Amino acid sequence: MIASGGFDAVFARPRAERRAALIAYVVAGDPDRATTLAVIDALTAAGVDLIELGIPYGDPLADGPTIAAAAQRALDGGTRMADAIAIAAEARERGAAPILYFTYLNPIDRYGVERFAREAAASGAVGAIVPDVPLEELPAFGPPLRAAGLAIPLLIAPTTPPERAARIAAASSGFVYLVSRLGVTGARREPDVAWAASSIARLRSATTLPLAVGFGISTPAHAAAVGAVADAVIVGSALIDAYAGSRGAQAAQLAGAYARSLRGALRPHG
Amino acid sequence: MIASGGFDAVFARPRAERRAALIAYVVAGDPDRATTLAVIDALTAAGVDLIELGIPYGDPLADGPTIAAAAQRALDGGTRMADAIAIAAEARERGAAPILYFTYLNPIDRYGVERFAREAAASGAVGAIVPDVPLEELPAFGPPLRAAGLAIPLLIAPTTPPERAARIAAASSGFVYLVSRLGVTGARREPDVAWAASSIARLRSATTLPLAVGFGISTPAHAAAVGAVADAVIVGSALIDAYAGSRGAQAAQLAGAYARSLRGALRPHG
Amino acid sequence: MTNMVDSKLPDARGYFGRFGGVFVPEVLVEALAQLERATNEAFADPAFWAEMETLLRDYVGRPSPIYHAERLVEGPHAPIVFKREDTNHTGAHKINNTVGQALLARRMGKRRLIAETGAGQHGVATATIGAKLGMQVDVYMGEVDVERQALNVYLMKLLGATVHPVGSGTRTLKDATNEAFREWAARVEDTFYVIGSVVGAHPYPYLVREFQKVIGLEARAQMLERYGRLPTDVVACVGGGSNAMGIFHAFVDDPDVRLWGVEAAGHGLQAVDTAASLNAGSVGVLHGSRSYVLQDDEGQVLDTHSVSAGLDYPGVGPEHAYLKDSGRAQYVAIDDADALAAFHHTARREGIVPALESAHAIAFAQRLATERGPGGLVLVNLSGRGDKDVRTVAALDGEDAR
Amino acid sequence: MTNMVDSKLPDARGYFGRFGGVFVPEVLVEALAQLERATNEAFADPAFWAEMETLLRDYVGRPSPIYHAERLVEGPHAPIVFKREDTNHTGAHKINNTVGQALLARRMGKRRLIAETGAGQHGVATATIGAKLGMQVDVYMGEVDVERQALNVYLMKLLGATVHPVGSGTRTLKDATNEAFREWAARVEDTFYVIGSVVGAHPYPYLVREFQKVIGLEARAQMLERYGRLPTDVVACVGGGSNAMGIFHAFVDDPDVRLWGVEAAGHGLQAVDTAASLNAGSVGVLHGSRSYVLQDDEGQVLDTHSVSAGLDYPGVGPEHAYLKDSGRAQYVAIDDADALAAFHHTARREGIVPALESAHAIAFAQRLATERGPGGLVLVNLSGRGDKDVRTVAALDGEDAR
Ligand SMILES: Cc1ncc(COP(=O)(O)O)c(C=O)c1O
Ligand SMILES: Cc1ncc(COP(=O)(O)O)c(C=O)c1O
Repeated sequence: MIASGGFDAVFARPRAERRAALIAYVVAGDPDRATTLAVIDALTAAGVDLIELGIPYGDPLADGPTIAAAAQRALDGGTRMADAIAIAAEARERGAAPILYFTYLNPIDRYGVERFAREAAASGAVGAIVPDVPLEELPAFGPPLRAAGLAIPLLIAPTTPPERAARIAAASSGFVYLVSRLGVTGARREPDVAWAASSIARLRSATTLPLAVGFGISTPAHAAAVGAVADAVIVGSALIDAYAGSRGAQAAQLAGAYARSLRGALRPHG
Repeated sequence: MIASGGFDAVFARPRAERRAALIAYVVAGDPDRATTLAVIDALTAAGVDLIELGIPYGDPLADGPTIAAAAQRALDGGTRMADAIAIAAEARERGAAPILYFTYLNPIDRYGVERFAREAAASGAVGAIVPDVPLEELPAFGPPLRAAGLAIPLLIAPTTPPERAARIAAASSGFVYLVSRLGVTGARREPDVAWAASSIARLRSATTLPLAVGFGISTPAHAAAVGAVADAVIVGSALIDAYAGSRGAQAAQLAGAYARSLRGALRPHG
Repeated sequence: MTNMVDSKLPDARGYFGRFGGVFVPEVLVEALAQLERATNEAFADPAFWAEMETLLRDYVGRPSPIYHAERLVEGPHAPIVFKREDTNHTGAHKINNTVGQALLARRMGKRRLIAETGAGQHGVATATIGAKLGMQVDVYMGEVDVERQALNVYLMKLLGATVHPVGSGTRTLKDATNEAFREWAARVEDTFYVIGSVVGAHPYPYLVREFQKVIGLEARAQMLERYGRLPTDVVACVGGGSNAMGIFHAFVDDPDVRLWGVEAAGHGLQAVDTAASLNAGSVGVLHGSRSYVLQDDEGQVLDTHSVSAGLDYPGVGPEHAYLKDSGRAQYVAIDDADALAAFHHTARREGIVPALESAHAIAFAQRLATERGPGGLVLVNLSGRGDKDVRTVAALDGEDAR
Repeated sequence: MTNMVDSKLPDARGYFGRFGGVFVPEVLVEALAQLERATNEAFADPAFWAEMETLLRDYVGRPSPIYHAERLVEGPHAPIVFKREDTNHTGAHKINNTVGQALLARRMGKRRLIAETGAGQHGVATATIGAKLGMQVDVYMGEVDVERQALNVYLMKLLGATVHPVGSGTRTLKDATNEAFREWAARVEDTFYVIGSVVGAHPYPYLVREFQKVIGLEARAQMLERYGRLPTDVVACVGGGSNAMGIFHAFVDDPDVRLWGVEAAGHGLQAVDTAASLNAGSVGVLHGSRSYVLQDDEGQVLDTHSVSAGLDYPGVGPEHAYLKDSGRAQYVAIDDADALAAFHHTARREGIVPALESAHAIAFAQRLATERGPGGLVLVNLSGRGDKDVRTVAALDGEDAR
């Protein structure tokens, strides 16, 4: 088993630097294994604090066109569950930033939740986000992952009533994922920073977990604005767009440059 | 007024020759006025006893494809009611065989029944067949024609019950038209000679009028068989087929030759 | 209060006043007389009506509902109520009649049905009941219509019928009707001619009305039950006139109910291209009876035009001619453009795509409802659904709808 | 006597046994909870059902008849009775559900409806009620389906709806459903997602069943009235499963009535090209609930195939999964060839052109009726009419039916 250091390690450095963490989402195998590994290395070098590694799924209900297309590219390239886990393991071995899986219930279910938990933990990942498992279904789904030492960050949306948000925050592990606006992932629509700020303020009392904000963050300005209030900033579609169409070193270079632009916008908290 | 001699004149010669009369149907203006006149002359020369002159109508319910197409050719050539009557008048002036009109109720109705009766009589015609005016409608339709001296031969079909056939025979004038088989005019299906023979036998007691048989007669053999039992043989579609596609003298020659072949088959009664 | 007429007509000779009658070749006279006898016997036989009612209920899906079309007109207006013949099996009122005639045919021992068809609706309705009763069906259809209504041609084949393209005359409905008459003349013994509207020689205008009058009988009772009163106006499109007679008949003896027949003006009443026999035609004889006909001064029947195939016919049922001359019903005309507008409007505002035929009635009803104001109550016969017309409209709109 | 199940399900968490649930992104959880509350309130409100019943009667044309299909099978056999959902407005059972959901939407103050559609039937049914109630309608449809169902696309436009082609994934129904979920997530406040079958997250499988159960309630009463007894067997095709749940539900507590769901085997159950989720799939989560899914060993949803677009879906409603596992209902599959044969046979022998979906049910019912013998009584849900499929069948037959 590769030591993950767990979530504490993820937030140690940004906390020490009194800035928001940067979490970057890539799809395993998009468009191939080597590119994904090169991109992860580049993101790590660019100062990304946590890699969200998407295990490709053909029917990603929570994702917009960019991530859906990236997943399709990965599937078309033959990426299977075991390949995604192997990519994570290899990246960790090469010294990448901590890795958090992101996928849907069905691939995990079919793979076997216990088997997934075991292999995911063995790959050195810190946890898994499964966006179509809401709070109510967590008791049936979560225990094997938790038993394997994996965190399960849960999502809170603008539509989540405050009382429910508090319960989600309480049930979450690793961090709490605040969805910054309505809809699915995708860079085309802006995050609602004001809403994120007020939610964060409200949630502080409900949890000691870091509060991360994602969906729609695509510019350094977004990162700066969100980073000023949140403990972490999550970028996905915009990053994928940044290197889509290229491979290998070129992709890594594009991804790294883009990540650096966001990372540079994360200033120490006042 | 051109003297028509009426129907007595029509049957005088065949009666004298102890053979069935030959009645030949042509459409006025098919395909043009000159051809019709030439054909009528040729038919007269071939020994036809009565010309049935079709006044073209676009929706001839009692006619099959040959006569319907001939009527359409005449209409397409611009033949109107007055033209048809003028053809009859000119033919009579040139010494043609007696002429009997054949058309439908609607053109006569629209032209004015009284006007038609007057002009038809003036043209020297002996009468008119209007196949869509059955016995029941004759009282409303017939008087003006009769008053002008025109005969109205009525039709009896294989479907006509005997009692009704007797009433039709009684109401008919000029001759009684026995339809030799089911269906509409047309050479493609054979006449039912046996049925015609038995009907004729039955009708002899109901009328003193000549009994003519038509529909489907196309060969000298048909003419001979029907002529052996009937007072007249009517040929239409087969004659039109004989000269269709040609004009003027050529049409006249073809029509004449065809009529002669039938006329030759009408042997004196045993 | 409107002019009164005799709703018990036709008389014994098949006349509605001076209209109707039997103008056919002798070979068909006895067949029509037989049909008349069979019709009278059947109509007097409760078992006949019992079977008819069962088929109308289980097969056709009757009664058809009445429906308040609330969003059709803005501003103060009379409620517009649709009688929903579009919900019938095969999508129009036509099936009421073909079921009735097929039962008559079976009763008369005929195993073969023939029919004329224009757009194909009556052909499909005949093929339908023929399939159900296991009878042979031959449908006559003009070559032009075969070409432009390939879908209905295929539907008839699916239903086991044989479609015979007719190449004579204008190669459309009028000629298909001629051809069906001719075919009937050739095989009267084993063949029953199923006519698709209240046209043709007696007893057809009568018996078709009797099979279609269920529309008005149902609607009258439904209006009384729902609104506690009769409609002030009844509106129906008129091609041959069967859906209109079907809904009018039950109201003919209600003096305060105005009856409106809506013909297809095509490109306009003044234009050559129209199909409005009562508005633009003159008295004549077509297809066996006397009525109004679109004809020239020589009695030659004219080519007609309407965007709606089912109204594209140069004649009209003799009972309508009678109702027109007596003043009991009024006949107006709606042109292609207004009918198309009503088609679109009804789809968008009511979620009902009407047959183009019915759209003529709706177009007129919209105006009438405004004129009548809130005191009125306008009943419209929605004679059929417009699925069959979607391609035509799409083509006119330059849209693709293969 | 068959295995008993709990017809009062789903439970409070949306489960039918181990199937169902709510597996959606958090952004939709509250929308679903709201919908559940609104549904429960509406269902408890007699005024809601009164309006629903009026619309079902006047707009949809209910009750739909039952019909004895006498000529479908030769030799000794059980009578086959069709429940005629094909006579509904828009031609299928789908409208029962869209009317209900649109009323719920209006009650919830939502002015915009969205829907997914495959062949276009549910899209047309949603556009229809949206037009009637004056609501904006956006329909999501895979690019492949937009291309091959141009007629229904145009029909939706006619009805005022906007069709959004979906280019992701297989570009068919599954992806259109994903897209509709995404669109709902983006505009939950003003938008109501009208799901077309008993699939999706709770409360959809429940509320769609409640809107469709009118089919079985009517049919049960009609069978008792007409035959004095319940059917021995009830047969329905299963795509998502709404028409089947609609007719099954009223009979679930009748232990002697066997329930048969008929899936589309496509090219065969062993083939890759099938759409029979219950027969060839495995338990999984798709579109928000746990049920049977056609998926590979990695949980990736498979491409499906059926000649019938409405059955061409890799999932199935969770209540069917529950009925299957409990043994209360049995699920069989009919392949393309047999469905097409039943389509032709029903047209020729009964004069009814069934939807290709319904033809699957008929194909199975024909066999079952012979097996049961004269003592049986087989009720088949004729879920829709086949006009929409005529072009598909013509193309397969190499015929022209533009
Ligand atoms: C839906 C519909 N309405 C009306 C008509 C016109 O016929 P009629 O005037 O006989 O009702 C047709 C004829 O095909 C039709 O299909
Ligand atoms: C006529 C018809 N039957 C059945 C179906 C299948 O859906 P369900 O299984 O939800 O009834 C459809 C779907 O479009 C349909 O149009």
